[in-house]
Amino acid sequence: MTIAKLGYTLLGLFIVWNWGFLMGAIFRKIGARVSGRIGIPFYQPWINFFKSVGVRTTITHGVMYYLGPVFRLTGGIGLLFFMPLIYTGDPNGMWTNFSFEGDLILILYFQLFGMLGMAMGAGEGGHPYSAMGIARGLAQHAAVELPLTLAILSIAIQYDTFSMYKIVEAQQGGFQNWVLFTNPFAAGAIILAMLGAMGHSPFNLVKAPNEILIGPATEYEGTYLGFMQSAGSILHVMEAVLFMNLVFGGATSWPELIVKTFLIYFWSVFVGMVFPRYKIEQSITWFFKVPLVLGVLAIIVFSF
Amino acid sequence: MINKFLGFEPDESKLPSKRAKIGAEIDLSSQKYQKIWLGPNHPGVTGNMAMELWVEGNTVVKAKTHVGYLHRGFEKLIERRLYVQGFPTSIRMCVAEPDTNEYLIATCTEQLSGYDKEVPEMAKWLRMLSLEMARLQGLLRGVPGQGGTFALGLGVQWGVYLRDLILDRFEELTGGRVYHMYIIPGGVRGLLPDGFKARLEDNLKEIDDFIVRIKKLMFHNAVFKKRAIGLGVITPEMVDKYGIVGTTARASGVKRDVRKDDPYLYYDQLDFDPPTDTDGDVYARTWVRWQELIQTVDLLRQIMAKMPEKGDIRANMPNVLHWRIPKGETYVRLESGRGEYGMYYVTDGSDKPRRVNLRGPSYTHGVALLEDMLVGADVADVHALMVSLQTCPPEIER
Amino acid sequence: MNLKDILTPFTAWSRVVKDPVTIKDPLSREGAPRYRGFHDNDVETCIGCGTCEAICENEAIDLVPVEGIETKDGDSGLRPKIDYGRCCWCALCVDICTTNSLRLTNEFKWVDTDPDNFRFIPGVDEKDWYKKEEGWRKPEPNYHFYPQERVKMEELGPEERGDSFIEFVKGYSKEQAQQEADRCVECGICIGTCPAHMGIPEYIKAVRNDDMEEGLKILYETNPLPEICGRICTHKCETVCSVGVNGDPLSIRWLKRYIADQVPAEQYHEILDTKKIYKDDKKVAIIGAGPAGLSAAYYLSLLGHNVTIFEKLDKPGGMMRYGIPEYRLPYDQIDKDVNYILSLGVELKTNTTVDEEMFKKLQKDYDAVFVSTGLHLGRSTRIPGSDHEHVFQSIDLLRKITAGEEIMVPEKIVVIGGGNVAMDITRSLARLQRAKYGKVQIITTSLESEEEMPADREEVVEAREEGATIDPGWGPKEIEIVDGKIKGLHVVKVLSVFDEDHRFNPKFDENQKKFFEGDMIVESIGQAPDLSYIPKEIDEQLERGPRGRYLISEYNQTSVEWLFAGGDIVVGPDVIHGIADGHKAAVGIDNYLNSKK
Amino acid sequence: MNEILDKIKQKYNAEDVTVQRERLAFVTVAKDLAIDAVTWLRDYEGFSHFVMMSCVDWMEEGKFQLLYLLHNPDTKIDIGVKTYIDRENPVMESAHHLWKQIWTYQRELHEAFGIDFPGSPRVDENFVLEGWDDIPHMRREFNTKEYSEKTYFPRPGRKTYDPATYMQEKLYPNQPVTAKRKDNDK
Amino acid sequence: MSEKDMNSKVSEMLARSEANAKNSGKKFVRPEDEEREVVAPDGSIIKVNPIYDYFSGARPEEEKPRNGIVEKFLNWARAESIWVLGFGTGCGSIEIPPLVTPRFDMFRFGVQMRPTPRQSNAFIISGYLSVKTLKRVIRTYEQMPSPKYVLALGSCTINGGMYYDSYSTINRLDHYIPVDVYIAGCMPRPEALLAGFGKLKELIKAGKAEKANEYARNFDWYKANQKKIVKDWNMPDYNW
Repeated sequence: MTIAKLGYTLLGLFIVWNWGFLMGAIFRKIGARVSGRIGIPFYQPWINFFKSVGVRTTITHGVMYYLGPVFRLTGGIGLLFFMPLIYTGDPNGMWTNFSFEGDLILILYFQLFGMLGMAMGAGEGGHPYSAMGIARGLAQHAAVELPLTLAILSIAIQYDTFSMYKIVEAQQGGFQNWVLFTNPFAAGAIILAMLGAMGHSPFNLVKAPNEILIGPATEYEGTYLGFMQSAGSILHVMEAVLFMNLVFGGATSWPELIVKTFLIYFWSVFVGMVFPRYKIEQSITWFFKVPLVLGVLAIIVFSF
Repeated sequence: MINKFLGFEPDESKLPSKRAKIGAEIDLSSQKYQKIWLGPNHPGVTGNMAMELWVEGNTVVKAKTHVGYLHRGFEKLIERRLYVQGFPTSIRMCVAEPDTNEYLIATCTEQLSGYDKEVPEMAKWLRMLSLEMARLQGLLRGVPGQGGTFALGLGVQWGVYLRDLILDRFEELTGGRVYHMYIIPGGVRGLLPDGFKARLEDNLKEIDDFIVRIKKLMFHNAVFKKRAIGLGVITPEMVDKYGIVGTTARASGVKRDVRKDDPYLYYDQLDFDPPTDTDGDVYARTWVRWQELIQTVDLLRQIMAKMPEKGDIRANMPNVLHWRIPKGETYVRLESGRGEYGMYYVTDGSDKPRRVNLRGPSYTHGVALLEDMLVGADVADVHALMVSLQTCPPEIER
Repeated sequence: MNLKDILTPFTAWSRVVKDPVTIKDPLSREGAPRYRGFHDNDVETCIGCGTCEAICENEAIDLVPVEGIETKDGDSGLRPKIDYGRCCWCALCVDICTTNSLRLTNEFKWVDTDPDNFRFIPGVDEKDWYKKEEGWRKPEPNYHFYPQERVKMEELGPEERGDSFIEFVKGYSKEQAQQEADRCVECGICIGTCPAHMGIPEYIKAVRNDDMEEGLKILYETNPLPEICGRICTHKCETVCSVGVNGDPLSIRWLKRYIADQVPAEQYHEILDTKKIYKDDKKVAIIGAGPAGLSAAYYLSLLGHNVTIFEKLDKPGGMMRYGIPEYRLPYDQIDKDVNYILSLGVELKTNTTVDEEMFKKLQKDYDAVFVSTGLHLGRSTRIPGSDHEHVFQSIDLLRKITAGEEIMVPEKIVVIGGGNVAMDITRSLARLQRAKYGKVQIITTSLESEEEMPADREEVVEAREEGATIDPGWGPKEIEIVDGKIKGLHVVKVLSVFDEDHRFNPKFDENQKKFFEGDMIVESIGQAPDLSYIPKEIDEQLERGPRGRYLISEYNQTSVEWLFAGGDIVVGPDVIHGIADGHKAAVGIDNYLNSKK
Repeated sequence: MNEILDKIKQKYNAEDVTVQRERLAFVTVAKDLAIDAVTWLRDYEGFSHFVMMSCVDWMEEGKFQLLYLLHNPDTKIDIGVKTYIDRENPVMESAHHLWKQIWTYQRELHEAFGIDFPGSPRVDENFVLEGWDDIPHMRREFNTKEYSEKTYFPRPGRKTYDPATYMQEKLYPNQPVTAKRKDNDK
Repeated sequence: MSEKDMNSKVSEMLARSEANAKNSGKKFVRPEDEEREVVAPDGSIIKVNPIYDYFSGARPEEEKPRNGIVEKFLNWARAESIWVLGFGTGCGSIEIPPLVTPRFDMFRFGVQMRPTPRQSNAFIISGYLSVKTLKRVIRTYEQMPSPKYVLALGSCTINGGMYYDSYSTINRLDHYIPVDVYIAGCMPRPEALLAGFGKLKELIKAGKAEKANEYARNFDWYKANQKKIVKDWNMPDYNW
């Protein structure tokens, strides 16, 4: 059973990886279309990945530098391993992966894990821009984490569980049962925090390509970069899955997952396309203003 | 000191210590500050220049600009070229708006040789047309470019597309896409092609549409406002102190426009009023440029309506191969998209100029003003400040 | 932060439903019709003048020889080769191109891995963009990099000049000369065509710089008779002038005259630095004080040899004095040039006819002899009646006019001939007629049609202005003589003068006839040399060429090593050829004398 | 225009006054009076806009000509205050206290012509060049083409022919060439 | 501490350690950093001091392509995914914005801009290079991972272009870094640039774009050429 489950999880990982690439390409195409361009071919991310893997030179800044992308990938994979992808009605069924009671806390941790990995690698890289980028990244992540955690706690209080599976289960039976409608404050906080977590404008100052040269990843090239791209695509999908599970009722089938993650991700692109980015302190202030208030409200509403 | 004998007391309050240092003294060994370099290999820096920044966290405490990465020694090169040969060379001095250089070097030679009266009327109108088109293409890059500095890339995408359309018109009119080499001493190098006006009008209509869209995208954008308002304020007092010109000065409420102050060509026949603002911050500067975009489109329409259909394009000039200009010196200026753009031209009676010196707005904006303005700014704003001053490095170092 | 500011930017998303504006196939997109792309050159029209090279501020253009293109008069045989490692596509080379052969096509894509490939000869090296019609060409209208029209030379009007023999061309003023000199593009195509290979661009440059001393020095390097040449040279240079391909050619002749006119005769020695010339003991005899003789004398004396000129007539100058009327070439100007040459220590013996005996004596007494006796015998048409006493040779009449002898000037005159000499005699006689009768009745006819007439265009125009009738295209048939008096000339229409092989072979249409009334006929159809003074035994040793002329080496040495020949007797009737011959002969004689030591 | 020129003439012994255009004039002032004249123009005559500072190398006369070009935004008049300094020992009083951008000009002129402005900030720092070891590059005696050929070795293999000499050689192979030769390898 | 003080301190330190090394009789440099003489391809002998001459610390090494179909597949991937470094070195950089914007849109051909040299594999030298920029260009080029490609735009890179007589700009780029593709023009139009990318793709797919290895192989020759003109070899105090 466990072996079969592992198999399904790995298959899920493979699907998510590919879907992440495809989704990235589609969003770049949509963005291009808003600009009036044709945009990249939809298979471009795969080519980019193979090309990156095929780079001959490897530079190193020490062991931690290697581990940066690995940690980031671990963050993504960890999210996938302990989060149900598709609700099947069976808590131990396929596609529920290794979800268990209390996995919500682990997931919150894994969500941060990728950023910590980046921090490690970037710090080891020694480039001032990576240091600057990661400092901003961690600061923003902290600011995002607070309203997000509050909102998740509110949901946990609402359903009285720390199991992702149960939260999804509770939302089944029609969209009126989604947290979006049953707990609008938490949903609001999560939807806004999502903007920060997804790393699009106005909250993409971690990378800021024309300011601090892609930030933490400045020094990464070749295979590391390929790994990072993979990790990024997995993380993006998994974050979308996380928010889908938390707020939008989870998915009961792969098509539903694909549609929902797409739409969730689209939200950050939709905003990011037309807004410039905040400076780091503006960004933090913003998260401490709107989403935090919503998160606190969500807690208050369900605590009392 | 002589002034004292003459009975004039210089205003001492305006005289800081003569041994004043520029910028703060930063002791890097205190470990309080980090030093970072922006550029020259940096996609955000305008052109190819470097900023050496001492930062405390994200705040710049001292800044130094480093130029010279694009130095080609134009002024030296033009000294060993004939007058007519100088003009293709001069264009490259500033890539963003090359026609201004053409106009300056042509007018300087004409004024010194006395041919400025003989430039045909048609040529003058065509010169105006190409200058205004150059301003338009510069603004189409510049106005959304300010949004681009804050990572609002969408406007840049639209703007550069429309700029390309104007470049197509340039290509039709002048035969060149970026380097037009159109305004030659004595006149211009071609009449309007057939159907040019109609095609330009089509483009202008598209630009009209763009002007509205860019307003919605940038000037009614909460985040853009948050970033730009109050950033890099230039007070009216600073304008004279730093030699600030053009839209940058106008955004601070100081109305400086060479087209009005010292009208050249037929600008006195056109109906326009340079836009101004009072805030002097990045938002105001961008806003003034956006208004100027509207105005430029209007000016182009006026020019097209007023210009004659046919006419001579070049005055009867001596053989360019051994054209000599008597000894003299002059300073010619014009209003480029970035402000007063001038050229000091000295001849010594030979067939080559003695000295050519360009006065570009970037020279004053991009070094002294920028360095002072960056102190206390956020690292994230460095790029935005640079673009808001319309720094063009090749014009600083030439 | 108000709600409007948050919501308005989202309107940008409306673009997502519109089609992209991207160019679908950018690689096959054409440049604009005026686009300055890659070069093309029409090698047939190009003359290789090199103005493109001169104006290129990047030194991107080289002139290189091209296989299959011959160097000939008016075409250097060189073609521009462009280095695309230098070019900046300013198209100044196109704008200044004298022949309008260079252009830019609107092709602009050239990608290569080898940087050395970016050099090519437009129009010669195979490139696929030549077929493109569009691209940058010289702009229209009134767009010239050098003035197209020559500066008008001030002349006396026909009324004023028709009365007398005073010089009617006034010469340039300083401003005019500089303005005209300014038009020169300094290509140097003219140098090869000028028989004397004068440094034309350089002396024009001297005019531009107002440096007459320098100009005079350059003139005397190759031509010791600038005053004369500046007036009556046949200016072959102007026919090949690259400025003249589109527009008027430069008036090179008048500029030469301008330089010579500006310098007073007294300053020549100082400027040309000929005050002290070391003389050796070599002696050279020159027979004939025409342009060739004088020129040889000048250069020989500069080389330090002792020169003696023998002249049959009483004044030096030869055909220049006795063949060319004074209104074209005033005698004082001849004297100015000749006197300067004589002042270098050249001995001149006028009124000395060299005959066979004397010639032998010369051979004995002198180290070398230069023969330049010119063409002083007129050719006759040999038509019936041409042996009448009132049928004259123009050359004899001109000599007489110069010598001040009385000649017959009847009321009606017919001149046969279409060359410059015919024009000279026509105009001289017209002046005399006007002086005598107050009106001009002179008809000049020639075999050649108006277009083919060898005379200079302006000569014909001016002759007409002065009242002469020029009626070309008629072949003389017979001179009608009634009662021993000439009544006139019968002519028939000429269909063609030359056959397909460009040989002289006139064809007539006997049905079209005309009759020119006249009391006197002047024949001016060519001249012949009189070489009777050369002894038989020497004459036999001399090799002759196809038309009976002596064969000479490139330094004018005949097959008899001490004998040099030059001027009209070996090359066509032309002052500048004579001068060039004299110069070459001087070099040849010098070489010969040095080798003899 | 004339009024202000008269004043300058009176106060600062200005010579060589040329009115180039209606509203542009150049005056020459002695070296030690130049900065004072500029200060006076700025503080009392309203020439508050500093247009540019420039230097011309009159090598033949052994002088550098410095130019301070001022603009009066009210009357729209430009006045160029010129002064000549010795080429052998080029030192000029610094004017960086008058306008903020002047130190940049002085830094450039220091590098380009070797003129010293004692007291001007950062005047010894490189402006556009790095590791320059030749004479100041804008001086007239510096031959940039020679330097470029010597230093950056252009791509070899180019040869050009002068039409005049080439024609003579081709058409008259055995005669001396009279045209001046311009042939050179590039 | 000012820059001058820093530099003098550094040189002081170097001098001290050198003296120490002399005293102890031991070399203080690693063997690969020792000064040595090498023979350039054209036969000339070049002195090399790795400590001062190499930006990358060690000399670049030739990295052999893999065998057979793997390399072919990778070459295809490299050709279809060209990442261009966003370093506007000359006036050609004015034609880059049209390429990344709607009109010409090079993204559809798999070409995109990257901000950092570590992540780019194509370097557009957009025209003239002043010596000051050349120094940075060499450093940036050496930072880029192999395989890397160089596109040279315009006349200036071929034979000096307009600035053939300038004291500040180099005349031929191939003396300093190897160039894969030259594009004629001044400036080359965006279309010409796209044609250049097309040519580069062909070369990569054919396995002919191995100039990075050529640079490594002829490293000393390139270094010698660079050393001839870059006189002030020390970088400013970049601390990375």
